[in-house]
Amino acid sequence: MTAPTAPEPQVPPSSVAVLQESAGFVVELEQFSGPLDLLLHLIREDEVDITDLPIAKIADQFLAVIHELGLDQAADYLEMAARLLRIKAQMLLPRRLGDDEWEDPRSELVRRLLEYQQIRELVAWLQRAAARRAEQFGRGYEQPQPDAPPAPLQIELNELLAAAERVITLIPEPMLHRVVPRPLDVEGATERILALLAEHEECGWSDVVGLRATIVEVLSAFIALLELAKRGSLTIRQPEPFAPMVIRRESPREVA
Amino acid sequence: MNPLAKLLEAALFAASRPLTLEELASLEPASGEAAVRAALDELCAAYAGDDHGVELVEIAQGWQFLTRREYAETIERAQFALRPRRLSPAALETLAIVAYRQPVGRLEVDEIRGVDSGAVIDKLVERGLIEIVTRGEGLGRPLLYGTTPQFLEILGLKDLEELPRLEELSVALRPPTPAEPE
Amino acid sequence: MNPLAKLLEAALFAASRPLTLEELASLEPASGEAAVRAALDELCAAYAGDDHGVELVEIAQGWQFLTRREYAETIERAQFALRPRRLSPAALETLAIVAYRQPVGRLEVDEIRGVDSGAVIDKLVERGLIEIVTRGEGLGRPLLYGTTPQFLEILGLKDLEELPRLEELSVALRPPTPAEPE
Repeated sequence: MTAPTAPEPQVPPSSVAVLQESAGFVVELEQFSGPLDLLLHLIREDEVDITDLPIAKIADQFLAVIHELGLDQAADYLEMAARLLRIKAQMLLPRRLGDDEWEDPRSELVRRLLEYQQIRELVAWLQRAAARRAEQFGRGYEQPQPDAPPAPLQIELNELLAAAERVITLIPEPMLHRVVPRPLDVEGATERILALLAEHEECGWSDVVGLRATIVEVLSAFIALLELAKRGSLTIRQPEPFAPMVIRRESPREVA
Repeated sequence: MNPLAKLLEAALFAASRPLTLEELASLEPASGEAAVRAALDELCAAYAGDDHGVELVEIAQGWQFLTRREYAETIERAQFALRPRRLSPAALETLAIVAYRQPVGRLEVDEIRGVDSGAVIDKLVERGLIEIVTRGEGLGRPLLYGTTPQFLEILGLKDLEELPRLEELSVALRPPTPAEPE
Repeated sequence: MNPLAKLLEAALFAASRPLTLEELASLEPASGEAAVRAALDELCAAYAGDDHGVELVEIAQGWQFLTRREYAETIERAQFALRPRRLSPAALETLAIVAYRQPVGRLEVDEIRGVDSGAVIDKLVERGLIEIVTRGEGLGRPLLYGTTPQFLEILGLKDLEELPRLEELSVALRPPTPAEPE
């Protein structure tokens, strides 16, 4: 075999069943089909208005659930978590009275949730249709006679071309293997947080990311926080709804 | 029954999938489509009413003999026939998006579902429920997918027109409006 | 038809094999074998004579609906009984590599796909889509494969020239060239 030997991807040890697919990480989870599904679930459970989303509350619940389910390694869920935190932060920003320019930071998320909810309704419809169809049986499949001519073979040119393209991306050739590194700097953020906590027993979210954080910085810091919390280096809590997050140093414990 | 109707009956009985008008007409090319339509009507009438355990159903842009609903439970209990595999919620979500947005590319499906849908799409293609129908414009000319006749078949639909209109769904896709007090 | 005869009709239609008297009786245990026999007779009579394209036949110690002999040839020619086979993604990928790189050896296919493709290649040869066209130079003089006329026929191409040029694919399938600096 001459299969190219690629360096092992660095997968952080995790309790979740994370399968590495060619396209990225896919979490096999029966309960939720994705972060939007989980969000809708929380919204329904709380019986809150989707168009006037209590973002702080939902964000906290979302974080709690992905922690609990061990989904805090899954990119799709993490990305949503970061998005929620960002919206939450934006909602906290003071806005001038009568500011016509103000755009609700939740609107994009709400639009996506409504769209997704519609898809879920279609799913329910499709399920009903499939169940109804299953009440009728077609002619049972018959084993073809051994001497019967084989079934006609069907190949679409499109299929062949699609296969060619799939294959091209596999060619072990540097030019075609352009790997775009995720510009996250989790290590840097981890160091910053640890340095902060070395000096102060407690700090806030804004101490960690500063005032003009970019999305990448927010994401990096967030992942670093989750990771450190998981290791038991710190605890994150929010004293009351809408209150800023409090990050607190844990008594020095051996890191496993 | 006229001879053509009997031939259609035999062919529809033998097939384990719906046959299109075109396919049925190809059995006896000399007959012509009008004659095939007339024969189908006769056949339909012969199995309609209450006198048979099977009926001729228009489905997936074709025709198929199916057992009557009332016998579903009994036949299933006896396990003489195989039930089709169920689709996972992820697969159904992807199917719904492809059905309504076709032709649609993978990125758009990913975006609406909020998760990477590559593996699910591949599986649906493998099961013959969706297929590549064309290529999109723009960067990389992405592959665009659409539903197949088999998709209609497993849902028991005549054509895509039978899918509910989006306006009929209780949640309409619209810009968020301010919540009204109740 | 009496209700039991209709149930038997549905079950016999849906079953993929002949059903024995015992199996048929198990559908409605309350009826008893005599009633099942009577219902079978009624069903047989309904499809006997010259008025249907199918008939109920006693076969292999059981009962089965079969198309009448006179239609056998016509139906077989149409090949409706079987769904057209599609190639698996793995087979398509291999076929694509052979089509664009022919003559090409197994090792090269393995290398491009990153997996052992021996079994897939054998299957494609078996199906008449690719064939050994020559032997390569070098160690062991490996067998080199190319596509067959049947490959063109199935795709509806006149000749290999009709395959889209590599440049037309979004990323060209071509011999590796040195990476360009960006």
